[in-house]
Amino acid sequence: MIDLYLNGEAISTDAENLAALLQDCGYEHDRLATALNGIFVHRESRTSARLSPGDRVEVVSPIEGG
Amino acid sequence: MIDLYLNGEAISTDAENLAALLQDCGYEHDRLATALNGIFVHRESRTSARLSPGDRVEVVSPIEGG
Amino acid sequence: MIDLYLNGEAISTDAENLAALLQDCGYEHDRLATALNGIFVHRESRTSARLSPGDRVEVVSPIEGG
Amino acid sequence: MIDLYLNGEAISTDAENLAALLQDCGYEHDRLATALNGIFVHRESRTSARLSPGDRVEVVSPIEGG
Amino acid sequence: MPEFYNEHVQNALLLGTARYPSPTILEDAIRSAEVDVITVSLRRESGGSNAGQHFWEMIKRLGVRVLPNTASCYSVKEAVTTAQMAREVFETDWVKLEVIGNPDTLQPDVFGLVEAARILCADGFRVFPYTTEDLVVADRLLQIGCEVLMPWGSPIGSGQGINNEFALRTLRSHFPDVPLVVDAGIGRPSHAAQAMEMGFDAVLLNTAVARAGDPVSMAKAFTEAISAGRSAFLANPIEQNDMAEPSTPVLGKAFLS
Amino acid sequence: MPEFYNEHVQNALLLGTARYPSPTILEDAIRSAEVDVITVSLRRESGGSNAGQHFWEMIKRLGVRVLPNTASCYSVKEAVTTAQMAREVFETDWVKLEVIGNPDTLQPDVFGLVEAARILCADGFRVFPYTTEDLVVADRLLQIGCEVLMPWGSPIGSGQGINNEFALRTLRSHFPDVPLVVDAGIGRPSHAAQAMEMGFDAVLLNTAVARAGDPVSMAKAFTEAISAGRSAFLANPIEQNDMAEPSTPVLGKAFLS
Amino acid sequence: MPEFYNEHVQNALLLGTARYPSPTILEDAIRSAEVDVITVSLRRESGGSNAGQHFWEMIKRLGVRVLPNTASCYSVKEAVTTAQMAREVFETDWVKLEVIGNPDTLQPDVFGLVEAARILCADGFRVFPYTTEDLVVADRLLQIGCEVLMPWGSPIGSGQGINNEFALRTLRSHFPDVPLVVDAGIGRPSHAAQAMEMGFDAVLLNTAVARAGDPVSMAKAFTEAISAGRSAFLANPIEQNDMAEPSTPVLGKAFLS
Amino acid sequence: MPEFYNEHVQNALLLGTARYPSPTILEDAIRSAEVDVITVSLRRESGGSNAGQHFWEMIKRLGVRVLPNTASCYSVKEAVTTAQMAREVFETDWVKLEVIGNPDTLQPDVFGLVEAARILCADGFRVFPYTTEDLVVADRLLQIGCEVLMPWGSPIGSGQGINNEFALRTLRSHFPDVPLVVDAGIGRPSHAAQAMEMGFDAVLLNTAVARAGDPVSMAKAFTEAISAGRSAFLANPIEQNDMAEPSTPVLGKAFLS
Repeated sequence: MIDLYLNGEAISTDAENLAALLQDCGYEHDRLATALNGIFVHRESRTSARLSPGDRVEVVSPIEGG
Repeated sequence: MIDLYLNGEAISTDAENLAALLQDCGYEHDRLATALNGIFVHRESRTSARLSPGDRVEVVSPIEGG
Repeated sequence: MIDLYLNGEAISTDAENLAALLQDCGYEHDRLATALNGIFVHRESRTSARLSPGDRVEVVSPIEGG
Repeated sequence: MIDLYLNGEAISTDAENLAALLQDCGYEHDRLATALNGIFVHRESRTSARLSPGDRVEVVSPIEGG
Repeated sequence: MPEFYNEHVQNALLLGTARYPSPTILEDAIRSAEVDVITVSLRRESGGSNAGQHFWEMIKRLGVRVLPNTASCYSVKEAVTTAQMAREVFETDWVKLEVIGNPDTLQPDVFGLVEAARILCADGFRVFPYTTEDLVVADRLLQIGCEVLMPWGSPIGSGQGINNEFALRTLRSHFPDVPLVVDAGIGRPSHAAQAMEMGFDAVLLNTAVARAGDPVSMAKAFTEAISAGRSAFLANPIEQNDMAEPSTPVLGKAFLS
Repeated sequence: MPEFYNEHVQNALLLGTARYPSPTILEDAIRSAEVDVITVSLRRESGGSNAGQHFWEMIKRLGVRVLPNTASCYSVKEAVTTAQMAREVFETDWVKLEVIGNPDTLQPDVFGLVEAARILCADGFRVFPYTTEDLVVADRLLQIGCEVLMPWGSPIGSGQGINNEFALRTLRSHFPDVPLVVDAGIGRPSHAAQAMEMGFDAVLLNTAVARAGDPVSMAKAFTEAISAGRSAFLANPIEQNDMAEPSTPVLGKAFLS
Repeated sequence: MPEFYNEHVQNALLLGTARYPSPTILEDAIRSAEVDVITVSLRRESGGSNAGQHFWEMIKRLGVRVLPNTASCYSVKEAVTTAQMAREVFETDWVKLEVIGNPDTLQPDVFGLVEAARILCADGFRVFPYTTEDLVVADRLLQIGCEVLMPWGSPIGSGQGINNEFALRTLRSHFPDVPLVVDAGIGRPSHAAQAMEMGFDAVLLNTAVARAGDPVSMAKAFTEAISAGRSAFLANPIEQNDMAEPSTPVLGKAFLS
Repeated sequence: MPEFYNEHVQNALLLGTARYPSPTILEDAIRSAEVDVITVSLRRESGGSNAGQHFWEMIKRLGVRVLPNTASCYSVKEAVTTAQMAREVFETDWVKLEVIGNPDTLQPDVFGLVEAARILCADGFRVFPYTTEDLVVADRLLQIGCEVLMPWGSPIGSGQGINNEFALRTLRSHFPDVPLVVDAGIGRPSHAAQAMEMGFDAVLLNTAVARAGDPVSMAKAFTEAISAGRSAFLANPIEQNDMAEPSTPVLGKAFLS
């Protein structure tokens, strides 16, 4: 189990990489983008993005904006 | 012959009234209005508007305006 | 006794003219001007300004102004 | 003889340093500041500031300014 | 859309017809901007001339309403006689009443204006007085029978726009139910939009269109801007404030530092 | 119509999508105003949520172009990462680059802006920088690869309009061939028309529409006003002058005194 | 220094005397600002009261000139009678003629103003009419005997400053030889300086001093600003221009790159 | 009176010394306006010339403080070297730091400005940066050691006054304890008074005095106006309001109809 932050909330996860994390956390659509510790992670790089304790993961999707 | 002013120009005329003056001076259409000595003369009053020496007759018609 | 209005207030007076009224009413200085029924009454005309019932007398003096 | 630029004008001089150059060129007062090739040279460093061919020497003094 | 003396008007741009490069351009401008009311005037006609008749035919062809003016009249008598002649020629009792008080500013002589308006209202005219931003004068004009007011924005033909916004706002708030037209001084569509946003009912202009490089295109631009300003007034615009307010929501923003 | 990075845009009103009373009203506003480019943003999405997907579907349904922003980013790193995420999600290399320098004015941090723009231009982005009216900053942004500039009119959401007209005119005249967009601070259609009359290519706004009493009607009003302002710019408006000029010809006036 | 009806005045700040925190502060303000002309008014006095007498003694003690007003008069008759009473009480034929037309704006009723001015001029008064910026009204007032004009800047007590600069400039240029005083609406010394820079001869104000936090200091500030504005007008200020001009000479600049 | 880097200054008018009709007029202007700080510059001196020495003697004779500028410097290096030369010649570590970014507007290059300021502050200079109204730039300058800020009003020598009042007010409110000087663009005393009323600590100008018809008189006018503006700021001016407020009390008014 890894303790990390997903969108600012502390969670524990079995996922070893970003792709697995998204799946485990129930993300159903893929109109998403991800960042790991403030660095953008391409969609195709999520599997190779290994997670470590204390990581800060951000998952964002479209919203209205000005 | 009466000497009077038509639209500011001195003319001599045989016409005894405003209606006759218009006819004599070659006004062909009647999209016109008239004033005698600064007073408006209705279309139907032109015949009864007798002319006197020195009269100032104004004959106007439509033009662009702001 | 005459019933009249002095500066908008109803009073009864024995005074027969404006000068007498001022005296009766206790005006002590003469940095004053007077009007009777909306008409200015010169200082020197106050004695000849006879009072009648219902008269509106105004007595004014200096004040700050903009 | 060294060929250099004094205030933008080409001159030839026997002076070996900045202090000597100022003296040779007739500067009479010392309400002056100097720069050599765009770098400020303190008053007390002028003697040690050796001149080389092509050097750009600037000598400035007070003027009105906004 | 504005209503003047119980007549509905289809376009809040009232357009002057003078100073265009050609009659064709004037006609194109009126058509393409879908103008409903044009201002017109009178001038001396010589015997044998058909100038006035031709202009009249253009008006008929366009099917527009006319608002005759009393331009260049400096006295009450001139203005009244001109209005009477205009009523006969143009077959309307509408009149844009101008009593000019100064040749440099072409501003209203408010004394003559009120007097002429009184005479014309009593004579059955429906007077559109070209007036200043003066609230007290406005009140007089309403009392003597005017049901529309046309305060100036700035001097005729100057293109300065609205010189005294405060005074025009004051007029609007004192007479919420009176049709108010900004007449004169408008230079650009943004000026006209501003007037409409302030709650004015219409804008009357001439030079800004006629003397533009492309009058047809400019006329359309004014129609659009006036429509925009009116819609904005009705749509309840935001208030100005001193501080910024984020438009994009801050809540849920990713933390990326 | 404006062209940004070789793409023609059908409406010079670029519209923000935040702060509307409801998604339906937003959608109606975009449709009725015939908006072609909307700004959008990103926020944290929870597992199981479909919020982002729904918004994306609305975009697809509308068929509009999107300009993702980096709103609320105060550092270069945040802005760059946000831009990269936005490129993936919105499938566009356009980005409205905001690097904010102050929470009260929400104004650009021009130092961070230039640095972030440099990184993003080098990374293939087509950067629309939200900047100030500073000519020297503008010049830097152009030198590092920006082909559009978006100076502010006044603080975001303030509705003050154009606070420094002189500076914006200066920008326009120094960069006659660069697409310039007034972004932020516009409150009313007349402000937008004014910007276009000054020769700006487009106007970007959000709050003035979203927080109006009737956003749908207000959006249309802005489209009209912006079109009017553009037409006026192209039609060569009259110059302002101090003296009045009669619109109605004085020659031929009847003498009636 | 201005001259009114052949009397030289030592300070172009004409100061109102109402609304001060105390008579002492009023007196200090007048003294410290070296005011030469103050405006005063009349009110009902009860028998036995000495209020009017005390105020009169203050005036005598200060040695200032008084300009009595007809404040709050809405009719010609009221204004005329008030002027006549003031002449007797204050022993001056100067009168600041106010005929008010609206209680919200406290603006002049120009119709009543002209009528009252005609009566008072004929009766030997030296009338200082509180008027609008209307050029035609101004001309009437001059024709009937006024030798000074006092157009408003903005509504009394509003502190808005000069709302219609163009109109006031027009007045100044049409009547180069008539003493012109901006009366009402001035809020800050910069407003007063601006009026003087435009060539006005004096400024009359009250609220901006009386209701300031420190009236004595503010009165002095106005005296200074008015003096500055007058000096600037006489010293021929530079024209505005669009381009920058280096103040420090570029010739002779060291080459340091 | 303002305080810069712990030095009290006797006059909030900082005066430029260039472009006067003659040295005598310059000297008279400084004296009669009781100026305490003047700006000065450097230029190439030829051998045998005494121009610089004479100007220096005038400075000594006047007993004023000098603030040397780096006018016309477009690069950091030039500005730094110029500042170093000025320190030696003028025997002061004060420097008005100008790093110019554009020859038409003569506006600051804020990038170069911050870099040069950092170098000079570290080298012991007391930097007076000529900057824009940009709040974020201002914040940087303060962080790197500047203890005064000198934002422009409008382009140097343009006489336009304060082009972006909102931004300058924002600066003032964000940095309540930092001495702020409006530098450049001031044309008339009313502009300077306005800046002081906004709470600025001083005004720096040159062309408005030097190129006036009568520079000596204009210099004094600026001193007065600046003093007036400062006093007004401290005396708590009235707020603007939309409605009129009678200055003369209505209570006790005689009833005369």
